[in-house]
Order: sequence, then structure tokens, then C-alpha cells
Amino acid sequence: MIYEHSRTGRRATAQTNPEMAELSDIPDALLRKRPAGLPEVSEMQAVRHYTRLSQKNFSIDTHFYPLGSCTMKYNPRACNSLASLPGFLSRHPLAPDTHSQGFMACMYDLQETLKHVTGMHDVSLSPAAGAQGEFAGVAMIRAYHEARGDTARSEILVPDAAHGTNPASAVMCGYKAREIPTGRDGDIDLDALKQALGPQTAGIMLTNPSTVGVFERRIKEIAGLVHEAGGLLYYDGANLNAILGKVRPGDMGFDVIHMNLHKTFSTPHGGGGPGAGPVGVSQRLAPYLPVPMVDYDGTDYVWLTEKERPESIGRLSAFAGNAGVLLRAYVYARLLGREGMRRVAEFSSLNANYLLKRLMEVGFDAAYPERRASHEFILTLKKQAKELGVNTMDFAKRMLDYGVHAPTTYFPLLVPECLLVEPTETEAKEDLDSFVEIMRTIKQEAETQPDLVKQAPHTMPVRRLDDVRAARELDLAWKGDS
Amino acid sequence: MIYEHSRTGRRATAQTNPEMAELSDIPDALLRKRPAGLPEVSEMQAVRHYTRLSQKNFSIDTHFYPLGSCTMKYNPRACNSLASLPGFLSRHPLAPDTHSQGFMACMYDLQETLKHVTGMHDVSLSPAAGAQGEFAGVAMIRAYHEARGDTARSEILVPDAAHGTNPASAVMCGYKAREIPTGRDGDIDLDALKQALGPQTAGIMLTNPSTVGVFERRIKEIAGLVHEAGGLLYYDGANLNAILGKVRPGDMGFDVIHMNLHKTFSTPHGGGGPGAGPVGVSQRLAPYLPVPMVDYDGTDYVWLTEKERPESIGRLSAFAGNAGVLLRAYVYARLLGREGMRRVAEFSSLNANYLLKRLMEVGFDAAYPERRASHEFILTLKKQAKELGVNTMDFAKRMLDYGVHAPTTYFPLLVPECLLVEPTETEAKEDLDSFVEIMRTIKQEAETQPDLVKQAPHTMPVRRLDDVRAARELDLAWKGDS
Amino acid sequence: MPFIPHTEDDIQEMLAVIGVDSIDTLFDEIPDELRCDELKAIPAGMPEMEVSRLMQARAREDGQPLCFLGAGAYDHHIPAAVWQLTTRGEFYTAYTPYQAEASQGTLQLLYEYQSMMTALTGMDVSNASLYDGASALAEAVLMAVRANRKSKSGRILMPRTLHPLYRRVAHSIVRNQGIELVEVGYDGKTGKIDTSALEQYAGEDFAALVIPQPNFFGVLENVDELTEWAHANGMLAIAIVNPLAMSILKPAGEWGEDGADICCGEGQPMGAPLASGGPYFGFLCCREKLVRQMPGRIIGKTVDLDGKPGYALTLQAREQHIRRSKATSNICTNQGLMVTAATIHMAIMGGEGLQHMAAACHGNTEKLSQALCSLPQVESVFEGPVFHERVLKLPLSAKDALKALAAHNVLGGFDLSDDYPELDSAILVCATELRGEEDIEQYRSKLERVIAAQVQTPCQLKPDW
Amino acid sequence: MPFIPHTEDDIQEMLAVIGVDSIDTLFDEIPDELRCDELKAIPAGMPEMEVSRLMQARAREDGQPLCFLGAGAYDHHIPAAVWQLTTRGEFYTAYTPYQAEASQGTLQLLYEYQSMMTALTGMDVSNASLYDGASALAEAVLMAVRANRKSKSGRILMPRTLHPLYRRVAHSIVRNQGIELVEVGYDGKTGKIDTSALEQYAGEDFAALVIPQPNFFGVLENVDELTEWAHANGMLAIAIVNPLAMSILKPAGEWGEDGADICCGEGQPMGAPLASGGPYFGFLCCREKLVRQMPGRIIGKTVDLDGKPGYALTLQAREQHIRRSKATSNICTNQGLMVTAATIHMAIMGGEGLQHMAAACHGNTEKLSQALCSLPQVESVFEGPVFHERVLKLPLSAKDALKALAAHNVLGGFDLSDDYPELDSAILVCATELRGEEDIEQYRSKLERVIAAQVQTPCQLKPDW
Ligand SMILES: Cc1ncc(COP(=O)(O)O)c(C=O)c1O
Ligand SMILES: Cc1ncc(COP(=O)(O)O)c(C=O)c1O
Repeated sequence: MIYEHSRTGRRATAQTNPEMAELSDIPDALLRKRPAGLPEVSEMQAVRHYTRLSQKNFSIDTHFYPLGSCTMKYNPRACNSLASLPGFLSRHPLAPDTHSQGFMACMYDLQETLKHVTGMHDVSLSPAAGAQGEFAGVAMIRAYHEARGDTARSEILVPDAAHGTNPASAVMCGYKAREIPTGRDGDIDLDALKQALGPQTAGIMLTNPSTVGVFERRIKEIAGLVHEAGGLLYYDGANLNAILGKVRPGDMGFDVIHMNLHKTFSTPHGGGGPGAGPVGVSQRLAPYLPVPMVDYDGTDYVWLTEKERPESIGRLSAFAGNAGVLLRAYVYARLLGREGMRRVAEFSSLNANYLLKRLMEVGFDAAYPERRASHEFILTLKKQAKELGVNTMDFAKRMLDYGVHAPTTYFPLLVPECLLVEPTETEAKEDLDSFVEIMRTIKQEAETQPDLVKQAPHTMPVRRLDDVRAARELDLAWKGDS
Repeated sequence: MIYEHSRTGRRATAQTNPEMAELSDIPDALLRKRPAGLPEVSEMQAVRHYTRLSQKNFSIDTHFYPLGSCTMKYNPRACNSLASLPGFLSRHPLAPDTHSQGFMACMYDLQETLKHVTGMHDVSLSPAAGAQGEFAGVAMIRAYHEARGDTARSEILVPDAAHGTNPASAVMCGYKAREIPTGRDGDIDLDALKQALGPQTAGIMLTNPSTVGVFERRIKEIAGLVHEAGGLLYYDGANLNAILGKVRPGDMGFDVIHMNLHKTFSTPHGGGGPGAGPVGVSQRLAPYLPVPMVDYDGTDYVWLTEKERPESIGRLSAFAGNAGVLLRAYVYARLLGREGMRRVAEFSSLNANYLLKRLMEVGFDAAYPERRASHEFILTLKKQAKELGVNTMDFAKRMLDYGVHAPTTYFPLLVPECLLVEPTETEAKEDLDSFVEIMRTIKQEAETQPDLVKQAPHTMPVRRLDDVRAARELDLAWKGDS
Repeated sequence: MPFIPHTEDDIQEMLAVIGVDSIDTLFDEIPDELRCDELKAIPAGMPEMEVSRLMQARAREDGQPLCFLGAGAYDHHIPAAVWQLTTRGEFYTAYTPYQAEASQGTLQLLYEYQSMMTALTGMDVSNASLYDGASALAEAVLMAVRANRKSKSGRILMPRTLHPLYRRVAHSIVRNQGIELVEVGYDGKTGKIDTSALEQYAGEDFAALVIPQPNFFGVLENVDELTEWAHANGMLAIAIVNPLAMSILKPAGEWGEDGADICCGEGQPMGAPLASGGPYFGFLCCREKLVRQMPGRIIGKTVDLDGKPGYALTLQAREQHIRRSKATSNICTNQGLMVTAATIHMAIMGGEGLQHMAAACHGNTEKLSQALCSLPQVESVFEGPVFHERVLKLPLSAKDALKALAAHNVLGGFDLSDDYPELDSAILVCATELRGEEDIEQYRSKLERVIAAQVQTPCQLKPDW
Repeated sequence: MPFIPHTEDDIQEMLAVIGVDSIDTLFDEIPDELRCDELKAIPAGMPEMEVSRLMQARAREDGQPLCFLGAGAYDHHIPAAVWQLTTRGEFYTAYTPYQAEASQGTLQLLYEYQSMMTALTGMDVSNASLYDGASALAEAVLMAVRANRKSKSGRILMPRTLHPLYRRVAHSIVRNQGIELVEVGYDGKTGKIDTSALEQYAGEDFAALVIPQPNFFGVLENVDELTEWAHANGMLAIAIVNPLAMSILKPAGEWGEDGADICCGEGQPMGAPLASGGPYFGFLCCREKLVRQMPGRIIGKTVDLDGKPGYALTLQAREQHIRRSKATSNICTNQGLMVTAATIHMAIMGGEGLQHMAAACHGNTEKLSQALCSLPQVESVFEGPVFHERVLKLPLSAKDALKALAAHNVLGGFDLSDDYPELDSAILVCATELRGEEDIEQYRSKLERVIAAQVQTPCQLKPDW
């Protein structure tokens, strides 16, 4: 804890002047009485503390990190340095256009690239992450229906395999979320869908390839059905990595889409964020896109705001979203180019299908063995859990001991004891092979010394943590030595 | 090994164009026949490999590092970012003065600051490290004698406690190095000195405080004796941290001095370098300073080179020395200012004297118990080595297990089983206290379970390494899998 | 192939294992008619060297004008160590700490962040970030509506002294759930919430009153009275504060008798560069009893199997990945890296350092205001103390003045005339600790020229840097 | 107190333990008359914020001219990852790996560096760096004198085609030991070492012949013949090479029948920014049988107590800290961090990437040379192939031309007239992979203007950026 290095009167940084400016014109009643309890440490103590803390993390830069649905691939370092050029870092968000043409050019180009690669008619970059993109998308669906006076539509359909943000976003937009079951082959249960559709249907949120790691084959048929019912189709772009440059959501019939640039466009995940969740729409939804957007009038780049776009669902952040993330994605897009984008889909699929096949060979069960994997796939450890009493969580924790981050566990919810594995295109074959070896070893351990696995991890800075106690005896902030 | 990630045909970086430019105008006989055996890895593999490799190091940013004589103190991060501003990084060393005024202003200011803080008449920044500063200094002594036609002087005196670079530098300048013993109180043996002085004496190289960690009290007398004999005094500035802003080598009577900016001026040690070893001289040696130097003519900064300074000992590097290190030192000097410099001496001495006292309290023997410590001090583990069979090396290795880098061991050579401990001013009292606890613990271990200490370290990436084998079965480069 | 490590041999071996003969076959479940051709409209790839050149040119194009613009984004000093540490790969390229044992670095740091934010705001608990200050306000509003069980109206009192962009964002986000934001005017003399306007809602059903400190005009609100009034009228008090100001101002947790119930705001002043508006981060703190209504990640301290302390995501049952449509919010990816920077920033600055920084901003803004008000017909609009922004009235239209200043490479402030037409020709200015006396003098002299020139010639529109 | 963590309480407690009543007492062994007062001439301390401002202004002052200047320091692309990794605290703030077990990161990296350098140069062993290319040459000379037991003269053949600054540095360093550097002229037509000049020393006692590849004029020497000649005459062959060029040119270890004996050079092209000349690093490689004469740190691979591989400093008996006055050199602190950057640079570029980079430099320089030689009276001085520099003759004095170009913000090249008066009005130009067609065209058109203007008006001296 940084507070453990804190001492009253310690002030070993060179950051500020030793004298403090006057505050005498501010009435006492508005001032703090006691200083805030912030740490007072030396600059070196802070540097040492946070350097060492960082070393306690697994990360892409240190470990294989096949966290399904999250696309943990290499984040090129050039994206960081170029987005951090002084001119970009010091630009005030409200700077006039005369002092913004360089930045706006990047944003415009990025909008264009995202339009083309998704097949949509228009793109707004402002949502700060996937979930905010979903919110924007569903809000646009709502705005569209409302503009047509079609106010009876109250439901958004979501597959049971959908990410939690999908139903949560629907609700934030004032809709009811209604679940559609997934069929045994991993595709949506079409009959159930047909039954659910009706005049109350505002739209459906789909991921394709879906969160069970397979491509929804009857997507055109689904699009037809939903459109027929008067609903719109929302595309959750979290899995765009699987199809980048190969198929486009716009061509599948989607009306609105978000992209997680921190996945497909490889901006860093930063220990939880920031990300960026631009939204793309078909022509009929274009008026509703969130502002601001950037346009090019032939000589200059200009902002489009509420004024120019009165039907917009409005603004989702005070300024223009996570600009620095967008710059990183832009640099990535330029480094890759169109060939590189297509290769993303090709090699992430190659890695996933290869890894799945190898894992099946060493005795693991695929959730959808008869299907092609997309860029990710699901194993189910049902058998191991039942026969050996070693469950998915145990496998996951044991992997940490072998120096790989665990895949996503227990999501999607419909597959019991599941591991959602996404190797990404930036991992080499030999690293996939070594992952197979690790899985084989853990399986053997589970068979011969199950406690070793159930007690894992053994080599991390802490052993397995007591989550129940964390939630029951809430300790959410340091309160001083006690 | 990075080579283990290498595969023929792997080319997963975005650095260069996929097509290679023509070389057809170069005759075949001058071209490579086979590509050089360099690794072919993906950018991510390189990033991952070197990130993980870095984590295997102890460093100031992660550990207490009381390596005596090396002044391992906090390296302010601002020095790094400001020396790395694009304008500085992109300046060509041979750029014309019109495009160099900003950089030259920094160099000029730094020369001035170093002059004032050492009490010398003139400073040249060009030596790349302490040892090159020593070389320059002794070469100037030689040039001085030669200019006076006094060519019989063939010896440089060095205390037996001197750093190895001192005698080695003397020899590189064509001198014989003659050792002077250290007295029992840590000061130089004055009688021996008197005996050694003579018409063959070119000069003497001293560190003050000396490498045994005490201030040479009779420095004025020594200066008198050496000067009387026609010799000059060289000051090895490696220990300048101890006296910065408190006493000045120029005032002690030294004719020439080098400063290790990577010690006293806190530029990073970089895993072994680069450093910077500016030299300062009294007036009579000024003409001999190495070039280039920077002067200010009232309007512009200008370079002084061989042309303007024909008596110079010449040039020690192709350009102007380790410019980036000099910029870092300059930023440090500005952050500290004159008060900060004085505090460096005060608090490094406070820390050393406190730590010495505490270590003596827990039962360790000081090499010079009756003396004040300077910014560092020497323990001798003679007793432990004899009584317990646990030597200094064992103590040092065991410290690693407790998360502190070992102090300097077995230097200076005259003190048996010695540890040269330099805590520096940037460590907090509580960290010194915890070092005392660690030392106490190891001592107890040495008494009760000596093998634990003798087999240490136990928690590092490797156990104790076989140095003999390293030197006998030379393996100095990777030769492919074998 | 940039970033793709496969050699031709690898590809062949892998295809053989899979049992297909080309990569394209892996896409055979995708209906043929959907597959797209080469996307010609997307430019071809460029090596890093060339992209660098492009980006350097573009970054240079935007100049680095002298910035007196605040209005929600502030140009502060950031210690060099902050981003050198924050961009360490282990922070930069990790994700949400789902595997706690392999993420203690991020988790402990977030716990420290929560500790610092509660210390700064005087609240009990903090989440681990939301997207930005404006969306944090929207989440605070939603949270208040859920938490104030006595209120049924879904109505919120939203003063006009709050940042106009924040009000718009909050509206965009909450309106779909039928929540109404009712605006409350301000006192034309003081620039504070108009208490008589407020009084007209006394006794009505509102879930919460939003209280900004400082407010959008830079002015300090009478936070004690406002908090008391809200509580007396069965409303929650939602504080929206500048975290840097909190180092010197009375913390939200101590407003009135019982303190504010929820405290949110924009974290940018804590270590985030201006960077065109993002990424920044929203913070959200509250009373412990409201914690189960709080959106976003929360880290808890706990113990491991050996009883050793450790950190983990907790109270996840509020979140979308567990609770799905019943979650407190849809947020998943948050602004973790910005919080990493903020935590390191606060640790390096220290409590005292932040106070000095805050006081310097206050002092410089007062100096700026005095310097500009020394010009003819330039005057401060509101009386009373401010934090680090002030509204000034100019003798020419705000738009013209700011354009002309920009042509001199000075960002002179925020034009209030669109959002507050009644304040026509007024601008909002800000001088942080980075704007020293020379800078202020530059602004003053440029403005003097602009004012002098206004009647003679139309202002020059192209920047002169 | 910047960087000093002591609180007032700490100080008092510590003084009490020591048993003195003031910090000043700790200096009581220092004679009073030596103690100095406050050093008024040194400026007072400034906070980081203000130093940043100062340094930013100064860095801006130097502009960023378009650089066609090489002459020993080359403007190359450096992958962004290189310095982001190199400045990680664990590399940046460690020291010489004296405690091997706690320094495996640095040690393994250095071993990898040695591996890459031997691969590139074709030599058997490499040290872990010297200060720079010029001092590495001096060390190579000293090493050759020690190693060539048959030679007693202490004389070295040093061609004038070698960088003049390198020759001066070598002279400064070796002359004190009475070593003589005998200059060998060049062929005015080819720009290579004049073999007839060389022939006059055949059979004489020299310890070594120094062979540059490429030479200072950019020209490729006939390295096979020269190496053979040296060996035939009982001299060692010291290669001094550009490491980037080694990725495409015949490596020193393969020159002639037996290869060069020692290979040294400047490491700057491998990941070090121009940075006003340093820090760069010198590299030094040699035949295995000479390894005990090699100066500098060397890392060896070995095993630990369990037989697990590990890395350690080795052959330390050559070094000053063990051998003192009998050491192979006085070097202690070397250029470790630059080698860290170089190693990462080479790993990221890969062997093929370096070849592409080298070939691009070659190609661009040829394009530049063609473009400039299209101007009247501009011509290439030497015939035959070059690596990435070329000597061009101008129709006006080199000094005037370069000054005028600098005023147009173009660094046009190196003025050869001081060091090679016989080449008056000749400059040495270089176009690395970073100087694309647009840049070349800019140079051409600026030079055209300069040439056209020369007779009319004296050139403008102030830069115009
Ligand atoms: C399938 C899916 N949808 C939506 C999201 C939400 O995106 P974000 O975390 O960017 O808000 C995620 C993120 O993990 C996801 O995997
Ligand atoms: C006392 C002393 N003198 C000289 C030197 C040599 O300095 P450098 O390593 O900078 O060449 C050192 C460095 O360790 C030293 O400690």
C-alpha cells in the first residue's frame, strides 16, 4: 500500500513550488478544514511502489492472454508514441478548427476506414466503449421508431449467449430485454426467434460470429425475419476480429453496429480500459448518430454537432469520446492497411481452429465440435468437473502457475463449465503448442493429484482469494493502520 | 533467448517496406553471401521477451541498491523526458551553430554549474565516463609537464584503496602507477607518501572522501607536499556526492578533477552505462582541456575546438561526449539548485552515519569505527567469516533473497571481507531500518543455519552461478541449438 | 506480415492439423454471397516509419497555442514519472482483472485509487471509474432515481450553473428511461444557483438536486445550504466537483449536516493530458449505504487461503456480466489506465502538492482576471470567489474576440454566448498553474490589440504560429 | 525537499541515534577553512514544471532541419518499441551486473547482444560495449599492439579514408603510450585507400592496418585485398565498419582468407537517436584467440548450482577492477543502455529488416546523388560503389553552400574542405531510409536556388524555420 510509505511532512518531489499561493478571498466555510488524507511519499517511493506493483500483473506484454471475447492481441507500441506526440496531447478539446485540422483529419480518415470495413453508411466515433456503443445503437433504434411514430415497440431481443452488456444496454434505453435460446448447433433457435418477433419488437442484438464462437449461418434469413417484423438489427462488434475484411456486417443486413476498437483495432486494454466503441449505421439511421462527428467540406475538416444534426440522439461524453484511443486505432489501421485487416481475420481464425483441433486431440471437449471455430472457441470441462471434481475455475487458476492467463471462464452462461479461448492472430504456433502442453499437463494433474489443481494457483503473489469475504466484509478503501 | 523465438521467414514487424531496394551496383565480392544470423521474431515476441527479461533485474526503481562507490540514488524521470524532447533527440552532432543554440545553452550552463560546485577554473564536458575523465585528467597532467619541458616525471601515485580505474588510467597515459598505503585510521600514510614523492612524481590521484568512506583530513598538507615535489593533484570525483555544496575540490588544492555525473548528478546507470565524466581544472591546466567545449560570446554560444584550443589534449570521442547524459544532469542540476546540492551531501551523510551506527548496534564491525562516515562506510565481516565460515559473498547473496541489492563487496581490496555500503540521500529512514533488520536476520541465520546463507540466493531466477566454468568453458555468443 | 508471426511452414502444418487445405476454407460456413472483395477504399498498409511521418506532420499542424481555455478540460502539469510508469506494458496491456491472483498489480492500484478518491471527496466508497465526468453525472442521476425510494417522479433538479455539455450528455443518456431533468436558473449577480428559483420546487417530488462545486462559471456555490435544502426536501444531494479543487475546498462528504449522498465528476485534472478531450475518466463516490446502487467496478480487500491480504473485484452482482438486464449499468470496459495515471499522479504530487497546485490555479486566474480587467470595458461578470475560472465581459462579441485571439495563437477562453445568450459577449477564462505571468501578459497585450483593432479592420482568421 | 524523504522527525531521531545534534556536525572532520558558503553563482532550484518549460523552449530553438548530414551519425528510423522498453526502470536504473543472480535481465540481454554482433560482423566474440566508435578504434589499436607479438614498433597504418575525427581521437588516446599512427593516402579517382601508397610500407614493422568499410567518403574499400595484404605483411587487420552496412556487405570475419582480426565501429545506427552525438556506443569484436586482449566487459553463459543456464560477467581478470594497472583498459562504466536499445532494435528489425533498411539507405543516397548531380556543375567526385554517403563537388565553396542551405533549414552535408583541402568545395552527403523522394526534391530545389543566388547576393545566415 502506497499509504504505508506515507509520513506527515514528507514532501520529496520536485513538482511544485515550496510556497503556496493565497486563498484568503475564499470564505472559510467553503474551505477544507483538514488536508485530504492523501499519501505523502517521496517521488522515488512512488516510482518504486508502482513499478513493483505493475510486475504483479499478467499482461499481453508479458504473457499469453487468450481471454475469449476480449481479443487480447499485441498492441503496437508505435500507436502509443504517435498518439502521444506533443501536438496531440496538448490539443484542448474545444480548440478552434484552425488549430485542429491535423487531429480532425485523423478522425475523418478513421470514420471512413471503419465505414468501409464494416459496410455501413456512416460512422460516429464518440462512444467511449462497446457498451456505450450499444447504448447509442439501441437509442438510435428507438429514435428511428419514434420518428416514425411507431411507439409501441418495447422489446429488444437478445440471444441467451449474448454478452451482459447487451440486455443491460437495452434496459438503459428503456426497453425490455427478451432472451432467445441458442440451438444445439450454436446458431440461434430460429423457431423461438419467429415466436418472439412481433409488433412489440424494436430490434435484435446479435454478435456474429456469436459469443459461442461460431458464425451464425442463417444471418440473412434472420435479417429478413426481423425486418419483416418491423424491427432493426444491431451488430455487437466485439467479435469483428474474426471477419475483418472478409465479411461485412452491413452486407449481412445489420442496421447498426458498434466496434470495440480496443479489441479489433488493438488499442491497449489498460487494465480495464479505456476503449472506444464507434457506431456505424445504415442510411436510414444516419440522422440519429451521436455527435460530434467530423466532416470534410473540400478544404477544411469541420465538426458536426447538435446544430448540424438536430435529429441526433445527442452527445454521450462532454467532448469527442476517447480521442487518444481513436488516434491509436487510426495508427493501427494505417500500419495494417486493407491487406493487414483481412489477415487479421484469416490468422485469428487459423490460430483458433488449430488450437481447438489440438486441444480436442489431447482429450478436451469442444462445445460445438461439429462447427468451424471463428477466432475463438468454447471448451466444456463438464466431464472433468463431474468425474474428477476439478472444475473450470480450478483449471483456470492452475494455468496461472504455468504462466498463461486463463481464457474467459463461465461465459457464455449457457455452456456448462466452459472456457472461451481466443488466441488471436498475433500468437505464434509454438506458443499455441505450448498452451496445448500446459492443458494436457493440467488434465493429467487433475487425474492424478486433483488437489494440486484445486488449490491452485501456487506461484502467484497471493493464493486463491476469498471472494465471499470480499463482498461480505466490505473493505473498499484504506482507513489508516488499524 | 531471443533466438529461441526466431524462425526463418518470420517477419512480423511493421518496420520496413516488404520490398527491398536494389543493390545491383555493388560488386558481388563486397556483398554478404548468407544473411547475418540475426533473430527473426515477431514484434510482440520481442516486446514480451525483453519486458520479461527486464523483470529479472534489481534496479533503483525496484529495490534498495546500496552499492558503495556507485551512488545508486533516484534518477528523476523528468530528466529522461526532457532530455528526450524531439528537438534534442533529432539534433545532428555536426549541425551548424544556428541550429544548436538551445542545446549549447544547456551545455554552457552545465559547465558553469560544475565549475562553481567544484571550485575549478574551467570545465570540459566531453569525457564519456569517470575512467575517461581520469584519462583526460592524467593526460593533462602529462601535457602540463611536457609543456614545461619537465619530461622526467614518470610516476603517478595512487592509494592502495583507489579504484582500479585510477592505476589503469595512469598506465594508459604512459605512466607507472605507484601505490601508497592507507593508514590504520583510513587516512593516507603520510610517511609513505613523503618517501614516494620525488622528481619522478607526475602527480597523485586521490578520492576525498576516499574509497574507504572517510574524509582525508590532511588533504591540505598532502597538497602542499605533492606540489612541492612538482607533482599535481588529481581528484577522482566518484565520491563527490558526499561533499556537494559543502567543500570544493578546488579549495582543497586539487589541480584537476573528474565528476561522475551518473553518480552525483543522478543520471541513470543503464545497466552499466552510459555515464559522463566531465573534467574540471585549475587555471594552469585550462589550456589542455579536451575539446569540444562551449563558450558564450555575449550573443551566441560557440564551440571551442582544436582550432581555438591548440594546446588541448585533443578529442576523446568523435563528437561531444554523451550529450544525452549531460542534458539529464543539467535538468537534475536545475531541479536541485544550490540548496538541493548542499542537501545531497547533508542527507547522504546523515543516512550513511545513521545506518553505520545502527549496524554497529546490531553487532557488525566498522572498518574505521572511530571515524565519521562520509556518504558511505565499510563493514568488515572478518569475524563472521572466521567464526562462522560465512563470508561477505554469502551475506551479499543472501541479501538478494530479502529484496535488497548487495553493497559493493571485496572493494577496496585492503579491507578483508568488506562490504562498502552507500545508502544515498534518496532512501527513507524506514528503508534503512528495514535494511538493518535484514542484516540482523542474516547474521542470525549465519549463526544458526550457515548453509542457508552459504547456499543463497534461493529466490532469484537462478541460484549461485558457476563463475569458474564461465571463464573456463567460454560461451560468449549463441551458436544455434546444439 | 505485420504482427503476424506465421511462417509459410507454420501455416502448412496448421492447416494439415485442422484438415483443410487453405485458410479460406476456414470461412466456409459463411454464405458465399456475403464475402467481400478487397476493400479498395481502405488505404494499403504503411510501415511504421511512414505512419510516423504522417502523424508527426498532423500533430505539428495543430500548433501549440497558449491555452486559457478550461470549461471542463484543464491544462495541468503532469509529473514526468506518471506516464512513464502508466505505459509500462504490465499496466498498459492487461485487461479487467478477472483473474485476481494474476492481477494484483492493477487491483491494488485500484484499491489505492478508491482510497484516495474517498479521502479527497470525503465520501465512504468509490468505484473504479466511469467513462468521463458527463456520463458519470448521468450515472449518478440514474443511481439517485434508484436509490431515492421515496421519490417516484423520476425528476432531477439540474442547475444551469452546471456545464452545458454535461447537461446535454445527462439528458441523452437518461431520457430513454423517462427521467426528467428540470433546470434551475442562476443569480445574475453572483453566478450561483438562484435560491429563489429553487425555493419554488420546495416540497415537490424530486429524486435529487445536483450541486456543482465549483460551478461552470468557476463560481463557488453555497454547498452547505444547498445540501441542507435538498435533504430537507427529501432529495438526495448529488455533488459534482473538480477533484483538484477538493484538495482545498470543503469535501462533498462534509457539505451541510450529513454531506452529499453521491459525488461525481471529471477526473481529467488528475494526470490526464488535454488530448482532444479523452481518454479522461469519470469518478463516482457515494455513502456506504448506497454502494449496492453504484454502477461500475469496485475493488475490495480480502484475504487468500493463507490469510494474506489481497484484492479482488467485488459486489459483482451489481454488474452486467452477472446481473444482465437487472444490472446497475451497462458499463463493462471503463477507463482503467487513466485511473492508473491518476493514482500515480496523486501519489507523486501528494496531498500538499495538490493543494499547492490548486492554490496556484486560483492565484493565476485571479491575476489573469485582474490583468484583463485592466483593459477598457473588460470586466468580471460575477462577484464573489471562484476556483480557477472566471466569466469576463468584453467590449466586442465573444466569437470575434476569440477568433482574433486564436489568430494570435492564444486560446482566449470559452464562448458563453451560445449556451447563455443573456451573457452575450462574455467568455469564461482559466489560468492553471502552468500559465505564468509572462503568459498572462501575452494574453493581456494580445487582447488589447484585438480590442483596439475591432473597429478598424475585420480580424485576421488564419493562425500566425 | 526534492527527492529527500526525511521528515523533521526522522532527522531528529537519526541524529539522536548517531549522537550528534546537527547534520553539520557530521562534517566535523573536514577542516573548517575548507568549507564553502552558499554557492550563489549556482541558480536556485526550480520545480519540474518550470524546468520543463525551459527545456521545451530550448529544444524548440534548435528546430528540426531536414538532415542530409551523416559523417558518422545517421538519422535512422527507430521502432517505437525500442525506447519504450529500454527506459523501463529495471533496465534504466540498474548498474553493472555485479550480482549476477539479481541481474539476469541485463546479463542475458548482453549475451544476446554479443551473439548478434558476432553474427553481424562474422567475428567470434564481442565485448559488451565501449564509449563510442572513435574510442573503440583507439582501443582496437591498443589491443592490436598488445596482441601482435611479432611487432615491436608500436606503429599502425591508418588510412586517410578513415573519419578524420576518429583519427584525431585515436591519436589523443594512444599517443601517450608512444604509439604512432602512420597515415596512408587515398586514390583521388576511386576514393579508396591508395594501394601504391600502402605498398611502400610492405615488409615494415606495423602492428596493424586499419580498414574502414564503408570508408569516410562512403566508398566501399577492397577489403579482401587489404586484409590479405595486412596478413601477408605480418600485420593484424582491424576492420572498422558500419554495423548496418554489415547486414548487406561481406562481414569483417570473412574478409580475405582468414578474415579481419579485430572489428570495431560505432553502434549508433542501431537504435541510438542522433541526440547531439551521444550517448552512442562503440562495439569491438575479435577472433577468439585474441579475447584475453580485449578490453571491456564480456558476458559468458554458465550454469547455476542446479545446472540451470545463467549468465555472468566473465574474464574479469582483464579488467581494471581486478587487474588494476595491468588491465587491458581503464574502462569501467560503459554504454550499457545503448546496447540494450541496440539489442531490442536488432531483434525487432530482424536480420531481413536491417537488410531492407540498409538497402533503402543505399538507394536513397543514389537517388539524392543523381538529383543533385542533375544541377549544373554539381558532380560526384569518386567513381565506384558507395554504401550510403557520397562526395559531391559544388560550384561554390562548401562552407557557403552549407550555410545557405542551413538558412533554408536543410543540413546539406559535411564540409570536407578543412580535413581534405585538396577536395575544396566538396561535401559529403547522406540520405538514409528516412529521406524520401520529397525530401530529396526539396534539397535539390534549395541547392538550385543557392547556386543560382551565389553570384548575386551573399547568402542569408539566419535560419528561416
Ligand atoms: C461480446 C461483447 N459484447 C460487448 C462487450 C462490451 O464492450 P465494452 O467492454 O467495450 O464496453 C464485450 C466486452 O467485453 C463483449 O465481449
Ligand atoms: C572511486 C571510483 N573511481 C572511478 C570510477 C570510474 O568511473 P566510471 O565507472 O564512470 O568510469 C568509479 C566507478 O565505479 C569509482 O567508484
